[in-house]
Amino acid sequence: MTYPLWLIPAIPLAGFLVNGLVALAAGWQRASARTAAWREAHPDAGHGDNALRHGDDHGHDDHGPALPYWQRLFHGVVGVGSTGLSGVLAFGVLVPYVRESLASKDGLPAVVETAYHWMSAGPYVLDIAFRLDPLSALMLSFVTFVGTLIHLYSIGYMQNEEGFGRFFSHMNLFMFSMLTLVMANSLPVLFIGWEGVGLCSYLLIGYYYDKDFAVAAGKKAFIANRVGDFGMVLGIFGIFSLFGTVDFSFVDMARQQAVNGGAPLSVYAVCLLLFLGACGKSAQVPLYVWLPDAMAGPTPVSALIHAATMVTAGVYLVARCSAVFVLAPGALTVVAWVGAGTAIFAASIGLAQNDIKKVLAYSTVSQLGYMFLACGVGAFGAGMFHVFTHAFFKACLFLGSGSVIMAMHHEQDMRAMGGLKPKIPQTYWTMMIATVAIAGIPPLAGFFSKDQILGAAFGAGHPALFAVGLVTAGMTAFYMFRLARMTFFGTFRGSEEAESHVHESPATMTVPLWVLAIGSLGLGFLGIPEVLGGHNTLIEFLAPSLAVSHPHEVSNATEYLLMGMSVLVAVAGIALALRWYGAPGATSEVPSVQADAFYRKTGFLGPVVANKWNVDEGIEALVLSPFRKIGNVLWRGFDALLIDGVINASAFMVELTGDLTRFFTTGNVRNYVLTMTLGVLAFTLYVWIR
Amino acid sequence: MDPLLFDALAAIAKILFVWAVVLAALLPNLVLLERRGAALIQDRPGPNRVGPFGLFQALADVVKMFMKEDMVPLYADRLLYNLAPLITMIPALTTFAVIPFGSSIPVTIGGVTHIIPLVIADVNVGILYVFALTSLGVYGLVLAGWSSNDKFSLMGGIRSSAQIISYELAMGIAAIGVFLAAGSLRLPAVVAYQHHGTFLGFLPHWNCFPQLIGCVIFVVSAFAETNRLPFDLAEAEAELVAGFHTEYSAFKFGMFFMGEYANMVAASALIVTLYFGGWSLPGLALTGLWGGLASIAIFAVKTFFFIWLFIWVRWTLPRFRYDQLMAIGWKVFLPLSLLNLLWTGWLVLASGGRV
Amino acid sequence: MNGELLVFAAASAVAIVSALAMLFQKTPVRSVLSLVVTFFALAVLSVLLAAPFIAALQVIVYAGAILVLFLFVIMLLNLTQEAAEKETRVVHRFLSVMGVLALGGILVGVTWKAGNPPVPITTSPNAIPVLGVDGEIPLLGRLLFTDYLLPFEALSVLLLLAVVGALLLSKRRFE
Amino acid sequence: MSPATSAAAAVSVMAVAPQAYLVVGTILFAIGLAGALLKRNALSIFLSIELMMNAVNLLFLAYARMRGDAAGQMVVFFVIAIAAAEAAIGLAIFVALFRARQTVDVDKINFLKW
Repeated sequence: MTYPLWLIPAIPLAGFLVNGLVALAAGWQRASARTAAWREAHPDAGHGDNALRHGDDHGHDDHGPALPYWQRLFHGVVGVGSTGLSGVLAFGVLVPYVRESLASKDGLPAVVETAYHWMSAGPYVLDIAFRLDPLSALMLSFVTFVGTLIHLYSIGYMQNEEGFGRFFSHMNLFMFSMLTLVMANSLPVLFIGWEGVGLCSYLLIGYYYDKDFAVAAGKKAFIANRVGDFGMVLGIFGIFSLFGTVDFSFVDMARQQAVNGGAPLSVYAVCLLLFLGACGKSAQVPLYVWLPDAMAGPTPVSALIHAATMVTAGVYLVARCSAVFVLAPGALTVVAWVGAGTAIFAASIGLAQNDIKKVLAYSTVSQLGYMFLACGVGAFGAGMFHVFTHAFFKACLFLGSGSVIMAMHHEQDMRAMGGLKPKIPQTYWTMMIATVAIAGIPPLAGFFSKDQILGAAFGAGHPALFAVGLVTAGMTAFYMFRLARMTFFGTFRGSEEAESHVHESPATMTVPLWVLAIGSLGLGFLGIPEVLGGHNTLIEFLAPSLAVSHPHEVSNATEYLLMGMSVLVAVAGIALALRWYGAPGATSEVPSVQADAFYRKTGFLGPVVANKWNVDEGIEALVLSPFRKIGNVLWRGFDALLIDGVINASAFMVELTGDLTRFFTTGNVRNYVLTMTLGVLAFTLYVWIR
Repeated sequence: MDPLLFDALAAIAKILFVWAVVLAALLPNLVLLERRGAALIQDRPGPNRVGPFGLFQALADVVKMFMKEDMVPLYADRLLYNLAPLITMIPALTTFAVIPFGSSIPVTIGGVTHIIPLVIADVNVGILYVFALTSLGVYGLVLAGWSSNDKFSLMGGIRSSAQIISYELAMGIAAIGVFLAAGSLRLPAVVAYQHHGTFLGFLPHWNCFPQLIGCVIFVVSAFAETNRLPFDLAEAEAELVAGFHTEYSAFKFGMFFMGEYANMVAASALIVTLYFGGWSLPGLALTGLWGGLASIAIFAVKTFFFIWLFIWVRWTLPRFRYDQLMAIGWKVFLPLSLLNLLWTGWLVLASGGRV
Repeated sequence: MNGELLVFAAASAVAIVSALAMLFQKTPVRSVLSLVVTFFALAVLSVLLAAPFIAALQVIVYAGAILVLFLFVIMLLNLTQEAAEKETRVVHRFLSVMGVLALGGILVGVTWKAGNPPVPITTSPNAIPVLGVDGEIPLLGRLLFTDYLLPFEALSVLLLLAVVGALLLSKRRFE
Repeated sequence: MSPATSAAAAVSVMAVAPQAYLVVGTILFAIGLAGALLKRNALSIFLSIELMMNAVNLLFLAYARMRGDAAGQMVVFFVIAIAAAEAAIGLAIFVALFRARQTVDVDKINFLKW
């Protein structure tokens, strides 16, 4: 059976081109029209149109005039249509594949479709090929599904933006890159998608390019990712030198090697390098700093790129290379501890954030940590399961927060919210479902995936990791319900004018919310563990793609105990949140940082956590500032003196030579001819005499 | 008989025959033809007093020209002034060397039959030879214009140099089509190519049909190359008195006069050869002695038609303005000739080398 | 056989004499005309060297076009005489004459000495065919569109550039 | 220039020593060089250069004949074509020069110097 796999990323690419070109042309026309209008209004103005560009300070909600209806319609139809079409196609491929795969005993072999002969070096040939196997099938399913929903949501959310077309073209480009990433059959092609999503992330974080903080956030994301990509590229080179190939056949080779036993030390290095790349993309300690700042982009971007899809690419990479990681158990331990550390660290910061999107951002970092924790203890399937469920409830949460933000007219501070429940009921209900899901309350999706991770950690003989995970679960429940309390319950704490404007979002936004909420509600049932009478279908399905992990069987009793503990901790976190934030003061003024319940009641931890453990300041002091000093020295001492000196000296020599010899240039052609003749004569004589 | 000697004798005989026809018989009488033709078109009798129907008028003109005083302007460059008429005349006459004026004639000497092809020299670069010589012809006009040391003459000389170079381009490119179709640069090969077969089943296999554009361009350019109306800008009596030959008189003037007609005859012969089947007629084999003679007659009739066309056009059309002349040459004829080349190339390609 | 020698001698003599005439003529028009004669003689020599196609090309392009263009420009600018003043740069003239004589002498000597004809290539695909009614022209045509296709195409671009350049240069006003 | 003549010249062993052609070409080259050095009229210098190019063409043809290799003729073909382009541009430059300076005497056109 052949699948038109290349079409799946190609359709969003076409959408990107169409949307981009139309947006470009329309934007150009609009800009020139505006310039003409401005010139008419300011006939005595000089040439500088700086005033035009920077004079009016657009607010978030006033970012240029909204596009005319038909243009929005066009961009929306192309954007959603291309993504949706790609999704329909993807599911058309997926459904039969999954059905057959589940029906067969050992699963289907991977389907590889070569689209283009890319390059060949000596005997080695590298194709642009796409792959369909259980792992990419899983990624494909939620990337296209969630992606389409978020595109749909964006039509409503972005309707008042002048950059509507630009936004959709970049979103489509992102879809193309992400699909390339997940369907790639080789690391270089995966890397194309990897860099593509990085680029789109940068472009979309910096969507409000006239805002300094957005530009800075974009650059931060880009640079932090470069650190990771450095490791990633070296990792790819390492894979090539280890296995002699960079397409995913090396996974099978690694699996074979695992049977034979023994792995050289270099495998550890390669694994750690690849993990460095994964850390950058998936915002793990210490490269997580960019993700919270990335919330500067529009909320659908945060939902799609910085919660559901792109940031899970690191987990995907580790899972994809799981066979290699298994060869290096020490590297896996590093992965596990980095994941666990990130999980608890980010969760702790999330406890005290007041910006609704920041809370969700730290939550995302924390959940990604969970996923790496799972991979680190060998439970790659559980990790991917969490990737899958997380995509739904976190996208739902982000979109819900977007709906809240829109209702609040771009107010993101939760301290200015409160009591929104009756005003935006649909947002409330969907968000609550997702909140319960992420908190790990059975039988919602988050419970199953999180529980499997915790169980695997315990079963793999890492009680410490299990403990960290458990505490993190409690913290997650706490900050999520803190968010819910501060946003939806109590009384409204913003101005009365703001209160009067609160409104429910349009259907293009609520429908995706509901779909995602239902997903958060029910998708956990794809992976009911056997102890609860299920078949763990999803993990079974994924098994052929992943390394043979050794599911350290724990007794049923232990398993029940673990589940009980995790639910208990979650309930405890919820209870604490409800208690502390149960009756927020009914003041109409925005409380200070110090007034926050968490801040007041946790002693010395409060200020530190509220200041995000001073990580940004630490990086500034320990990394950036020394680099700046070194740069200064190099600039003043090396570049300005030595390099410029050499260049200036050589230029001076040339000038001197020119000064001395310029008198040969008499301007008389006949002199030149004579000189030439005599020169030829001399040369001929030399040749003749020699 | 020694074959080399025989070849040499045959060549000399052919040269003598051609020059006799062209120089002695054709050229003087063409003047008469021109004058009678003009009269016909202008609805007047024309010269009809000397001899029957004015047939001796040509003789009278020649005698008059010899009798006139030969004047040389004081500040003229005497050498070039005297050379110029010759330079005009000679290329026109040597052009005939490569034009096949008949099929062939068998001659039997001492029991051995020699087939004498009726072309003076079958050069393998054929048409290039013709173009080389005609491109030399322009020197006559230019030098005449310059050496006379006369403003009108100089103007005529400058005009003719630019005009002839410009039209030579279109003419050459139009002619390439013919050789593309025939697959050879030799003029006998071109005629042989047109001799047999048909075009579209009912037309003669002449180049003028498939390459109509090229044919028209070539004919019009030939008018320009020979400085005939409507392209006689180099003499343009209304503007430049008499152009390049303002200062010439008597026999030297006669040389220019003859040169113009010789060029005309050569151009007509060339047009016939390239585009109208040369000495051939469709359906006639034209071999043997009588066939050879008939072919000469056919060639003569065809050539005569084009000579008449030259005269006809001269007395019918007004003269172009100079800028119009240049504009037509560069902006119309040159692109059209390229188009013709493209079309012919396609035709050759499509028909597998045989149009 | 002697006919060829005769033609060679005559053509060479004409070429050299008229080239010298070009050199010593004070009138540009006469210089051009002398050069026309030289080129014509050179064309005859080319025919002797079994290159009638090149010979025809030489006459058409050089004598028929380039030199006519020279004449046209000379007449347009009305350059009837060389500058009237006498040559003042005696050293230059002396050095020039010496240099030319020395270089010319050396070159003639070298070409005469080194001129032992190399063995003709007969097996090469580029070998000039001497038989057949069309002579070497089909070979040249084939070479032009195979081995020399790239220079040929480059040449067409060059000619186009020359047309554009000449147009631009001779425009009276730049607008 | 009858076919008999050219064919005879081509087929036969050359009656004239091929060096003779080379010498003629070299002499013409020297004459052209002298013209380029001694003439003061830009057009005459240009003419001399054309003569030099033709002299070289003759050498190429002679060598092509001696080696029986058509490559020499191809080179001459290209030289001729390039000469056409060069003449068009060169003469246009002279016309422009004359319009600007009312002279083409190279001794008077020496403003391109330090």
